[in-house]
Amino acid sequence: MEKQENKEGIKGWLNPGRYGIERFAYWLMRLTGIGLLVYFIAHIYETSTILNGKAAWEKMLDLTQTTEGHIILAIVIGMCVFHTANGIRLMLGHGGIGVGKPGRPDYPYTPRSINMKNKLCIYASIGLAALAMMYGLGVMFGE
Amino acid sequence: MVNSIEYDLIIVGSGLAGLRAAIAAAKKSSKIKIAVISKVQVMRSHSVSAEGGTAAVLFEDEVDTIESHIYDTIKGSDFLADQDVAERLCTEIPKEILQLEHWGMPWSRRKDGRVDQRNFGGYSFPRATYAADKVGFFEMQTLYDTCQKFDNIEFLNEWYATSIIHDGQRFLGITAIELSNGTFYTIKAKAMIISTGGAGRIYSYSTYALSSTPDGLDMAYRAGMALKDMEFVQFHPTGILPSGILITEGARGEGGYLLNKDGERFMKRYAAGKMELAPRDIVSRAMMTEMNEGRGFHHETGVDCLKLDLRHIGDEVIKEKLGGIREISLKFSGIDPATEPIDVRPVCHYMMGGIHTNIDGATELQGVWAAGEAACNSVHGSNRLGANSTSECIVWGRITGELAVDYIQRGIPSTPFPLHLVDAEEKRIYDGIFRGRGDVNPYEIRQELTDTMNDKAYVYRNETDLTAGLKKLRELRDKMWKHVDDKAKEYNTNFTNVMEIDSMFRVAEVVLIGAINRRESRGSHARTDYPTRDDVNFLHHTLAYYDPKEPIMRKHPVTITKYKPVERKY
Amino acid sequence: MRESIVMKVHYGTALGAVALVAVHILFRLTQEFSKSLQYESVIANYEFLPYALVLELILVLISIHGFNGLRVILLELKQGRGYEKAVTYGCIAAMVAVIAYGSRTIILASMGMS
Amino acid sequence: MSTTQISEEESQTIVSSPKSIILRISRSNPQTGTAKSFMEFKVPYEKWTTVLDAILEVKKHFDHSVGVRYSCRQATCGSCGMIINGKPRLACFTKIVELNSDVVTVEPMNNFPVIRDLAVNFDRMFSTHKKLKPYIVRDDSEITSKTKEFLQTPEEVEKYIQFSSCIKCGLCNSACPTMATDSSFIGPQALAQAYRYIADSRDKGKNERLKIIDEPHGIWRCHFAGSCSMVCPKGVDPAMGIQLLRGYLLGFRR
Ligand SMILES: Cc1cc2nc3c(=O)[nH]c(=O)nc-3n(C[C@H](O)[C@H](O)[C@H](O)COP(=O)(O)OP(=O)(O)OC[C@H]3O[C@@H](n4cnc5c(N)ncnc54)[C@H](O)[C@@H]3O)c2cc1C
Ligand code: HEM
Ligand code: SF4
Ligand code: F3S
Ligand code: FES
Repeated sequence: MEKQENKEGIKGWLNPGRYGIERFAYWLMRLTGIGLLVYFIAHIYETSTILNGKAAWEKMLDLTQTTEGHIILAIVIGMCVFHTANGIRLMLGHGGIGVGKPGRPDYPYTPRSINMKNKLCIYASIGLAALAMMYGLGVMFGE
Repeated sequence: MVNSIEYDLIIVGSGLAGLRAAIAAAKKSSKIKIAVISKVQVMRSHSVSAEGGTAAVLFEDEVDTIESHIYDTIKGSDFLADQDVAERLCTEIPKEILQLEHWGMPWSRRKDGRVDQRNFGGYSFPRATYAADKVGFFEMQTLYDTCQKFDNIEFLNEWYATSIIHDGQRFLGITAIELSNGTFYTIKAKAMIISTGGAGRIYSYSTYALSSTPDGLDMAYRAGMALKDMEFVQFHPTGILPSGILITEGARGEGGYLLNKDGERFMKRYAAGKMELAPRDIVSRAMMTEMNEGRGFHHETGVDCLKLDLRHIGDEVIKEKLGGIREISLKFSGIDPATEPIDVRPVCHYMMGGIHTNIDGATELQGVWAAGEAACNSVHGSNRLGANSTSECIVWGRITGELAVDYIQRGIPSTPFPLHLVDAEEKRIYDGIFRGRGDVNPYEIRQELTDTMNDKAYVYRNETDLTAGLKKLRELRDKMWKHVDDKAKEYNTNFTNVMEIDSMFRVAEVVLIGAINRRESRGSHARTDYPTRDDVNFLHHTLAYYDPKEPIMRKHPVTITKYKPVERKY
Repeated sequence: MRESIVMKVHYGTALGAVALVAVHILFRLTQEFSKSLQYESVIANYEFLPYALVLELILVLISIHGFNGLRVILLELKQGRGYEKAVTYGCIAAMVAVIAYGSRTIILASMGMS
Repeated sequence: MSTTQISEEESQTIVSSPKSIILRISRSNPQTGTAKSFMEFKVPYEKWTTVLDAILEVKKHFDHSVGVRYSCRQATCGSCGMIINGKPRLACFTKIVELNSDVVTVEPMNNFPVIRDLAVNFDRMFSTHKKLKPYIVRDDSEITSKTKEFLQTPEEVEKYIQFSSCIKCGLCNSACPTMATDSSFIGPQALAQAYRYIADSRDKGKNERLKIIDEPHGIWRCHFAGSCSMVCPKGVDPAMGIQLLRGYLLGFRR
């Protein structure tokens, strides 16, 4: 079926070189969403060990409070910040805010929905995520 | 065994005329099964390229009158129009403009919210109803989208009709090929409307879509219907180089100038009253004269051209009202019309001639109507005014759609289907063309044929050129080009291309013979050897009937009601 | 259910989560990082009822949001009646399971059951 | 051999070109099971030569059997969408010189079933378009003898005119990431048309259309990736239309 329809398939989700930063944001949004979901489930499992007493909890801490653990946590912080910030941009966009006003297009056509405001928000989301990650790393390794 | 399907009404051609007919028929009866057949996908028909406007009298409450529209049309036609037909066009079209408006047409508006109109060549008032400069495109969209309301309209996208089947009196069906898989079909039906559009691709420098070949005309011609007035080919003054894409007359309607090498608005010498807004035949001749006398520019592609200057109109107006040609000019010539004049040259644009019909669009074969550019109901005579063609398509689309339904509803006695004709057609196209043999490249033959037409039957014509052209055409026709190298069934455009070329030969021949026979200059047909109009000998239409040897030419009277032919001056 | 209602819930839960996750993280930041992870302080947190309530809310909101997001991705990935049904119900089931499992921790911990 | 088709009244002038590119054309015929492969042709070009011109040059002189759809050659009919050097574009509206490359690769559009070579099947897009009621919905849309036009100011036209420029070329559907995997998604082309009619002051079909697009493979499967708008050759900006349309469903707009 897929073959017959000449669908691009999952690799068609990315293509930032072809379509620019908006497409990258789209893909990051997916990736961070899934990443967060995985972390979230893991986190619930992690915290559930508290019910098994201090020993179990500390065993879990030993497992997670490692360098790898901290790096993963930092990535999660980054993902969370990007997903949140970009999510807010998307929610506004989906409501029709910041996508431009309809009007006669003049050649050469530059779509109004692909605008600086949105691009800046995406860059800002990525920037914030990076900052948050650094801050997180600082907190976690800073002791 | 040949595959067979059945409808009540088939409409071949899905331009403005075909789609308007489909809606008229579907609206009249929801019980009638309608098929719209098109060799391109329905909404891609050539009509989308129409740019400038649709003529109609909308402001009778302000200045305009229908009477004036009628007279302008007849005068524009150099008095070869059938006057009752022109009257029908002008009285019917205002309603159609409103109907399109009600169906969602994005007409450009005046500040007060009413539909706006612009100036166009040959009219006494601004009468071209417009939607920026994409009139045909928006009309096609409106009609295509409105068709979606009706469940009894079926689109056969990319089906190539090859012949009309009849029993000598009455229409019975057609044969067609479904391009996506190459299946050959007979389509039986009670009535048919031919709206296959113009055939301007018999010229190589042409504003037409690449699909505007004469297959529809040829189909009717082979089936015994007459082609009328084919010698009248309109050359639009402003095609851009090198592609021949049109710069709409609306550009001059909005105030554009034509300039020669000396920066002079030369039209003052040819039509001082109307200047650039004289009818197209006059402007095109003026341009050819300017270039022939050495006052043209030399374009880098090697041909001469003149300049269309829009700079004084201003960037904002150009963007607002001429956005399409701005896009074309920027893209294809790298010229922004707001800062630089555009290179233009007269270009094949419209065929006044077509399948002979009466005022109702009925052809000589019972059950077949023709509408739009493929038809010749003689509304345009020897020269069409700009913006009157889309009007014609819409008006006769509706008329023929309704009449065809009436005809079907009256009931038609059933007759045995002449299967031998289907066999003969299958032989013609599969044995004669698909499995044909030869070593001459058909595409090169096509190029030579269209170049010959450009060379020998352009704006100015004369006996020597025309006969030389005819001779060349026959030589080309007899070469071994009728073969199809692509043997696949699926989407075989090589096959359809060769069939198109086959039809071009027959129709181009009629154009040339008609032009040779008409020893006068009238409207678009300008003979340097007979430079004046001759109402004594040539105030008649030309009919051409098919014969395997050579077309049989006849005369047909012009209907004159109120307006006696007078000298045509602007 | 109309897709618009599902998606409004998706956006709503996202907005709710923004607020609550902020609280959650700020709460953690009131203490030093490593200290905040110590068994006693975690238990103390759970036993502070308003905070436990916040945790429960976060759990519910993010589960709904996250699993609906997963459903969206899976729906776009492949189509077909059976598959789409399986995705929808699968996501609901997984969501319920995660909420139940998480709630167990919160309820038991906040009641001092450990 | 010349690429140009210019001819004039007096004589045909052939402009020969020293420049040429390698045109790589994707060939396939799924109905006979012929898998995709590329054929290469050396094609001369001028500064005005479009990719469509180059393909037709091949069809004319090197290989008649190239399957390609075209008609208007002026970017108004929507026939010639294809992937050119990796991006969905109109062949007749892409000049060779713009591509800045000695190799030009043309492939059929993604996310449409291939009929043959460069020609793809549009059936699904057309039927989706139909499903969204792309016409003025109101009781008095048929005229009577007393009808006057529905008044509409230039400002009101401005609200929908850009969406009305859609030539149904399908490039947007080919670019959209959702379309890359979701074969039931309505797609940007049809969604933009739903908005075009809703934004028209003459139309009264808003609620009907909103209902149709509000389904699991409807408007919600757009994630504002914006690729549709980037490839649209007519400035339609479907991404904007879709977000504005969604605004109605989310209660941001009335
Ligand atoms: C560039 C340009 C600009 C123009 N601008 C204006 C203007 O501003 N105002 C104006 O009034 N007029 C204008 N005209 C003229 C006008 O556009 C045309 O006369 C009109 O559109 C013709 O429409 P139609 O319905 O007759 O046929 P077309 O739109 O030409 O359609 C022909 C149909 O027939 C089908 N067909 C042909 N052969 C076959 C076959 N063998 N089997 C199946 N189907 C077949 C084709 O697929 C197509 O669907 C312009 C013309 C050109 C070339
Ligand atoms: C806290 C603030 C959050 C905000 C503002 C937010 C916002 C959003 C928005 C607006 C979308 C829709 C994107 C689209 O349709 O294009 C989305 C999708 C998604 N979210 Fe969140 N989210 C947040 C947190 C989370 C968390 C914590 C998770 C993980 C459990 C998560 C998982 C997902 C998933 C899996 C998707 C689907 C991805 C997609 O469709 O592209 N989100 N989010
Ligand atoms: S919206 Fe643009 S890209 Fe999409 S079909 Fe219409 S014209 Fe083509
Ligand atoms: S590319 Fe697709 S995701 Fe939306 S904005 Fe355009 S439809
Ligand atoms: S050929 Fe018509 S859009 Fe390219």
